[in-house]
Amino acid sequence: MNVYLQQLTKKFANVTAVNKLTLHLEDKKLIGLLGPSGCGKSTTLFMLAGLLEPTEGKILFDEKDVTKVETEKRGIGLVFQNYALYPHMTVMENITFPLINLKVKKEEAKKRAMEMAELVQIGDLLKRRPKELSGGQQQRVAIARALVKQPGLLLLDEPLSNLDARLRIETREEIRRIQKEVGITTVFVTHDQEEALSISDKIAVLDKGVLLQYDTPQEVYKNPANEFVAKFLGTPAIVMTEGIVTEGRLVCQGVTLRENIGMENKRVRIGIRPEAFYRKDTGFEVPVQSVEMTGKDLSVYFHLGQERMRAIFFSDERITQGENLKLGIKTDQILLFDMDSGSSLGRV
Amino acid sequence: MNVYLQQLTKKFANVTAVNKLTLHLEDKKLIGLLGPSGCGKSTTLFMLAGLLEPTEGKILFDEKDVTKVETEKRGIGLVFQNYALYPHMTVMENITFPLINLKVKKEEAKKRAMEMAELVQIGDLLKRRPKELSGGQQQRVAIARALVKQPGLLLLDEPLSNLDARLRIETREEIRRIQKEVGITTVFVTHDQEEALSISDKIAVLDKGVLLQYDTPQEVYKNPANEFVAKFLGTPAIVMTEGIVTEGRLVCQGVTLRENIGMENKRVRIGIRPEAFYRKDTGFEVPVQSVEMTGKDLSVYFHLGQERMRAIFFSDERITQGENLKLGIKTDQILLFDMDSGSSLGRV
Amino acid sequence: MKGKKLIAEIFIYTALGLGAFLTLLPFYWMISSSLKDASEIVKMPPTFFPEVLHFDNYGKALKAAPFARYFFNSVMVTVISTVCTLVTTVLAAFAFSRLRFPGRNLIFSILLATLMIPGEMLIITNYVTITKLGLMDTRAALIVPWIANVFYIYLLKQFFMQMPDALYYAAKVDACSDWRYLLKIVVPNNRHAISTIGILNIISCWNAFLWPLIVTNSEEKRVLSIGLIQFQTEAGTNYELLMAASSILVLPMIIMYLVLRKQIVNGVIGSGIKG
Amino acid sequence: KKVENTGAEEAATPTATEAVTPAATEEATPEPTKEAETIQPVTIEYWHAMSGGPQDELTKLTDKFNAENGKGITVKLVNQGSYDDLSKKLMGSVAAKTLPDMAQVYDSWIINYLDAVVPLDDFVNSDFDNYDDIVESYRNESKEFGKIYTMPFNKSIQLYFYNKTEFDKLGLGAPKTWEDLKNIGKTIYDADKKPALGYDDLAAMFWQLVLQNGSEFIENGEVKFNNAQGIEALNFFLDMYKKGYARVAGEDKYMSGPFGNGDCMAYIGSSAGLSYIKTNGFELGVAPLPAGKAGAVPSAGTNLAMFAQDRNKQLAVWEYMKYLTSADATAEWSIATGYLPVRLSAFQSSAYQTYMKGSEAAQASYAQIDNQYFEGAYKGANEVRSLLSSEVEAAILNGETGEKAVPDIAAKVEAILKK
Amino acid sequence: MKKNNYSGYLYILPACLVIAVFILYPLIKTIFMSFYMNYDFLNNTVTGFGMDNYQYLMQDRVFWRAFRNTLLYVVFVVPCSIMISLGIAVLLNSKIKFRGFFQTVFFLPYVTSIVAVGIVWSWIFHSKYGLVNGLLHLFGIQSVEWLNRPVTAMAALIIFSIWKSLAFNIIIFLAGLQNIQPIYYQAAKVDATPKGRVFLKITVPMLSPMILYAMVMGLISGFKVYDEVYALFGGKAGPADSAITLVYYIYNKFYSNWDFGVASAAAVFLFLLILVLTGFQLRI
Ligand SMILES: Nc1ncnc2c1ncn2[C@@H]1O[C@H](COP(=O)(O)OP(=O)(O)OP(=O)(O)O)[C@@H](O)[C@H]1O
Ligand SMILES: Nc1ncnc2c1ncn2[C@@H]1O[C@H](COP(=O)(O)OP(=O)(O)OP(=O)(O)O)[C@@H](O)[C@H]1O
Ligand SMILES: [Mg+2]
Ligand SMILES: [Mg+2]
Repeated sequence: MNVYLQQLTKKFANVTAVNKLTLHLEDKKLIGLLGPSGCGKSTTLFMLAGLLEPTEGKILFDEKDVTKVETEKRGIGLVFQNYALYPHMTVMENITFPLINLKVKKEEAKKRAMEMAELVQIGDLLKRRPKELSGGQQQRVAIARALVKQPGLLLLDEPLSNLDARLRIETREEIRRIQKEVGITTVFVTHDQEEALSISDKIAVLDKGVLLQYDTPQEVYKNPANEFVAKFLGTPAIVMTEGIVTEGRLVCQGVTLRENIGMENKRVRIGIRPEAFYRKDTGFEVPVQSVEMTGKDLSVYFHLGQERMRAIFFSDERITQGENLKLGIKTDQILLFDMDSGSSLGRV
Repeated sequence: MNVYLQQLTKKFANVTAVNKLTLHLEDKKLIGLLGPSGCGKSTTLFMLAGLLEPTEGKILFDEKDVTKVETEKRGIGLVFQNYALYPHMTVMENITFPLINLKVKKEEAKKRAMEMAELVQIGDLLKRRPKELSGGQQQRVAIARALVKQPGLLLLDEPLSNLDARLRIETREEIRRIQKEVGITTVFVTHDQEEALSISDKIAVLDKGVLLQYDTPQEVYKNPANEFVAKFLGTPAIVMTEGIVTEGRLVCQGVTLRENIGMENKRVRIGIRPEAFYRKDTGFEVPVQSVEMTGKDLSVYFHLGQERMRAIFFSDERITQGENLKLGIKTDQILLFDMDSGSSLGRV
Repeated sequence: MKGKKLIAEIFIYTALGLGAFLTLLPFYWMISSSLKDASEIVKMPPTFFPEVLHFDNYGKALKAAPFARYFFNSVMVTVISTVCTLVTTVLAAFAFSRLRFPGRNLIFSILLATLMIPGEMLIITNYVTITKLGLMDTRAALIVPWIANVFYIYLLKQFFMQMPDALYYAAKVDACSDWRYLLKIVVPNNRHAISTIGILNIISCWNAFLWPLIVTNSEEKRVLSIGLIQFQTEAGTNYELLMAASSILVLPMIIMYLVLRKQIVNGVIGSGIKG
Repeated sequence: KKVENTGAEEAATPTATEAVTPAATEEATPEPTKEAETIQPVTIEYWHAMSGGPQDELTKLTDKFNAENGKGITVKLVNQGSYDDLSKKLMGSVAAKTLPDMAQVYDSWIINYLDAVVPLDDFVNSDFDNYDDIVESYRNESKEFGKIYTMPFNKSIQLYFYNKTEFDKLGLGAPKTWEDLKNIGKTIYDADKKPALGYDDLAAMFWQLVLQNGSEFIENGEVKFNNAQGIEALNFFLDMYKKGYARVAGEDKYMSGPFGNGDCMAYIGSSAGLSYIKTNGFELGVAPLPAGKAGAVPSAGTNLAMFAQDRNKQLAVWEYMKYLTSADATAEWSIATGYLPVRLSAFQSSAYQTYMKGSEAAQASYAQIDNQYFEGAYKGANEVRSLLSSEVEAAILNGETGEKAVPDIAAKVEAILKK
Repeated sequence: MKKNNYSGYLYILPACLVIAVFILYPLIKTIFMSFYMNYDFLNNTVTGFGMDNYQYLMQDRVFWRAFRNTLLYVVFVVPCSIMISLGIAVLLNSKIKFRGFFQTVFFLPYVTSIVAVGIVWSWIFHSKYGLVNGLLHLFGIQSVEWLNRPVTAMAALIIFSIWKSLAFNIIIFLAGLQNIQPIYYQAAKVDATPKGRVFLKITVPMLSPMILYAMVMGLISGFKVYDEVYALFGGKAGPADSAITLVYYIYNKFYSNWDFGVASAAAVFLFLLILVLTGFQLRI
């Protein structure tokens, strides 16, 4: 199912939670809705679900305008940010509930619920009630409940936020697998850019209710439409600094980062991702201030002029504090942004 | 303050949530309590806070046995997994509440609350009530409230789980900075291994209420005590397979991974982290099955014999599907585990 | 679709309308009766509208007893009794819902058990008790026996128990004593429930009749509801005056109710807690 | 209705209140006081259950007494609600030993705490003006428990109320006999399809019919109505009821309602209920009760009992009791309230005579004063009475016959009496 | 956290003191009284203890009638009242016009005087001029002498009591309804739950503590019914005492008949009856 959001706007008393959002959610694709807390992700999702009425704009499911169609008739699955499990029902009853609403036979419903439960690894909790589950377990039940009826459009509101890292990755891969298998258009809300990058076919980045960029994960990561997107994606975060283009040279803090770039003279914002640095004997030399190991990655902090920067290496790289490091920046991995608007000026 | 947990045990009706936990939380250190959902992290924290009474065992604050001391008298700060903000109070009132309990003067309390609020970036929300805040904003208020009184021991129960990725990293660094500045012993519960690895001085890994390993992040990552820890830490996850040691050679799926290892002949579990692979012309050759880009990382999937494996490179590495890749495994980065107990047999 | 909705709406409004009619009827009856004359009031079939409006019934009713003094007493007794009741109720409900002490459940069960005894059995024994306490014909006698109410304690305890544990824990961690937690967290968060209980108490206190009559002898101590005895005798009742006096009695309650309705109805159970 | 309210007691001020001038009657001369003990100024408390008009009148009389007794006696009136309320309060006071100095009581109450009541024999013998002037049946009631425990106060009697307009139209007069009742019932039923007999109090109905039929009802703790006369008496009403000549108050609670409304053409009820009869477009007729083989008219109403323990207070209470039962006071009281004077001389007083001329009810009451009886108090009296009410009503509603119902009722009453 | 917090006793002290003196003590006294033989209330003396009062009760037909009536009353009033008030509460909680008005109206009986209510209802049930029979006439049904016949008197009492208990239940349910988080209804919507099922599967279970509560309170007050009888029948227990209830019986025995022992025995019986039927329901 193709879903079209057209100029979708939602105003609350004094906040415009979603602002003229136009988006095409392509059939069978998994679309990540990414943005910081309060940017309007849940609001968008709720409008898709029909739980909130848009202030303006339209929602089309394929060609059908569903803006005024009731939730029950939209045939969607939804996983809530705060579970919304029925507290008085057992896990099994929670999961079979939507099926029985759809008049699926009891046995069949149970069978499908069991399968679903196995999938999210709660097979042994079927008789418990939500209260008797840990947060993570509750979230998994919610996922099972949303998926069990194989809906036409699946909406997930930060479905993984209460799972532990391991299970989070597993579950997101499961969601991905199921999504591909069932082939339903899916909207996946998250504020975790890594999550969004890893499972989405396309990512929509929102800020303050406005769509900043809508593209494949690669594109969004490599060619962020503006500074905000650049900063929001990637971990460790991109380092932003300022520089100046003079006569084709990009100079930052006295160091020439690139030459021969086709751009008129002007001040620019420069973004360099930590992984863009590499050891290059002919590169600029900086003393290492501190080194931090986080699992597979090694963060190396140094100053470029006044600016504190971070480079990242695999953690088997032998770099120690105080050492002088010669660094280069990989081709096409310096991002340039307009000083005023913050919008992208391309990569060099 | 040094905190000692001695044989700490907590049994609920039919679950042993924490099982004979002995742990020394060193003075001024930030200790990460890491483990999957339901492993007993919150339970441990609640016992430290005095909110749950241990079934057995003791808790010492420095030399003082506080096992039976009341929460109010323990002088601790605690951030709850589910906020626990006072719903009828404004943000400001929430933050000043502990100070006023401690008889800090109103003005002083307000000043400190303001500082704290700025720190967690909610300076403009001080007049709102919890209901009027997004989940993330609520969590930040909770953090401010716990920190404001500069407690002797700070307990954080997944304090960042509802923050978006960007803010999560910023806030954890803030927590880290404050923790160092104030110099309080801090326990930080998380199920996010990356979070634990990045900010902890030491990490305690729990599973099913049992302490599996307690060490620095590097150690835990590099020398996991057993298979569970190895699997739980690191993202993307370590790949586990089986192999055999014959006459000093480690063979897996017909490929000799190492030679001359000082180990008697036996079957072993083998763990290889995705980043341990590197391009090595003299290495074994595998065809690339698929390639996945997630931000800075490039996941490359291939088969080693029957076993599906993943190697990880920086995303500027040019590897395409179908290509034949020659790989080696970095020294000392093959982890071996006992087939039965799963406990570590060292690295090769 | 539309038709179904219309039918549903017709059903809803008919049901509510009928219910509302039946509910309002006694009120209307009371007021319209209070404006009839003595012969019209016993007429069958009853007249729905008074033939002539006899507002003088109110004057007559008011003259039958020192209503001003009664009114003052009623207000005083009601206010003091309600404040005391709220205090004892809040304290006890808090202890039973949150504090753990040996025998808690037993004590609470015993309290609950007292709900099962018909109040009619208590009057004489309490009368003797009040006399022995030397409280006969004092305002204290009107107040003291009623300042603890198991039913309210039970009700409020249910509300208190809905507060998440985490709030209590947070307060503990914030070095907040039980007492302060009660004052600063529990009470504000349950203010709707508490005021509801207060209102229930005000109403029952205001309308209480038999007990105030029995433990007072002097006009100076008597309350408004006792004024009603002026119009009822064994041989018959002066309905028009009784209804006029009843209207006077009920009026302050209705006004209070109308003013506080939002308070009572909206989010009685501290709905903010879960947020 | 509770048992105590046999007679109904309270009437609002009669419509045409005459300015009662306490005309000096021949008896006005104060008793030549004997070597009486002197009374110290004192306040005595009097608990009553009078409200409305009677309360006003009581207050008036008492104010007068307080102002004029010349002995410094102040009577404090305390209204204790209904008879039920008063009874409860007295019950509690007995237990708490905080009885008032005097109160309005029924014999059926004080039988439970006779010890607490001060017998009045000495007072009557030494300091009372012509005790024999008190209506005989009231004297008998006062002496019911051997000694004089009470003085009569607000006394009522049952009367026959009828729709005079309708009766005149059909050429009917007030009934003298049961036969008349039947004829009236038939005539009216044939004409209007409406009943012409009802009783406010079914227990009293059965009791009086049995007495009128020449049998005793209960005597010395024994059932006397379980005989042919008793059966006949009950059958009389049951027959009337079955034919539609008679009805019960039922949902209307008091017969005065349907009667005033024209739904029933006559009924038998207390004189105290007179003021509640609001006739709806017809003229009210009042007559004495018809008689059977004998005349028997139930009387009701409370008496005054003394509880004061202090001698001085006792004397004061007695002064007040004397005052209330004095010819002047009881006449004034009766004129104002519709209750009956307790003294024969009060009936003869010019004020009352004047009043009686204008009051058919007072005439009818006076006419049957010698046929008055009171039911008497004994252990279990209240229970017997409530049993009678409900059993008689059940017999009526279930269409039973006297032959079946009477032995049944008798057995149950006996069981209570035996307890 | 301390296992025991002895300050709890201080918190419950004021309430317990009052309750002990004014409820518990009379209760205990009542229990004793029920075993007294030849109790002299005046002087507070007894000649002995025994089961006489209970034996009397067991063979008293009126007592059994009262017992039967009370059971009948409870069996009808409690469930009907709960169902009707639940329905009204749900309607009041939905998006309807004049919601505020309706809410106001339905709570009003809470402040009405029982006298007025009783009088109006006895008029509503009047065989000749009453509203109910008027309605029945519309449907061609013959007049029923509601208050004059034993069977229908009980029915009238039940109807009246249901009406009277609605306000309290509506308040309780409305409060409960407003406490159900909207997210559950959203989830149910997403799960395409039919309206009826939402009511049965979400609303009712989520309200179940309230329903249980209303039930228990209904049972307790139902077993103690007295005022309603008194008000509806104007001071008696229906035609030929056919609508007598246990408390009415107790009241009569106590205040009219001075039969303290029997009254106490009946009160103890009632007490135990309620305790058994409801005590265990009240979750602590
Ligand atoms: N019912 C409401 N009334 C008023 N404002 C609201 C309401 N719901 C949301 N908002 C506001 O709208 C904005 C967007 O909220 P939304 O819940 O969509 O954010 P979100 O992106 O889901 O955030 P989070 O990641 O914290 O869940 C926020 O500023 C929020 O405060
Ligand atoms: N009050 C309780 N009664 C019974 N079992 C409980 C209770 N609290 C926790 N448990 C159980 O104890 C175990 C540990 O729970 P705990 O809350 O400490 O887990 P956790 O590590 O904090 O998990 P999560 O990451 O999901 O918060 C779980 O199996 C849980 O079901
Ligand atoms: Mg959200
Ligand atoms: Mg936890």
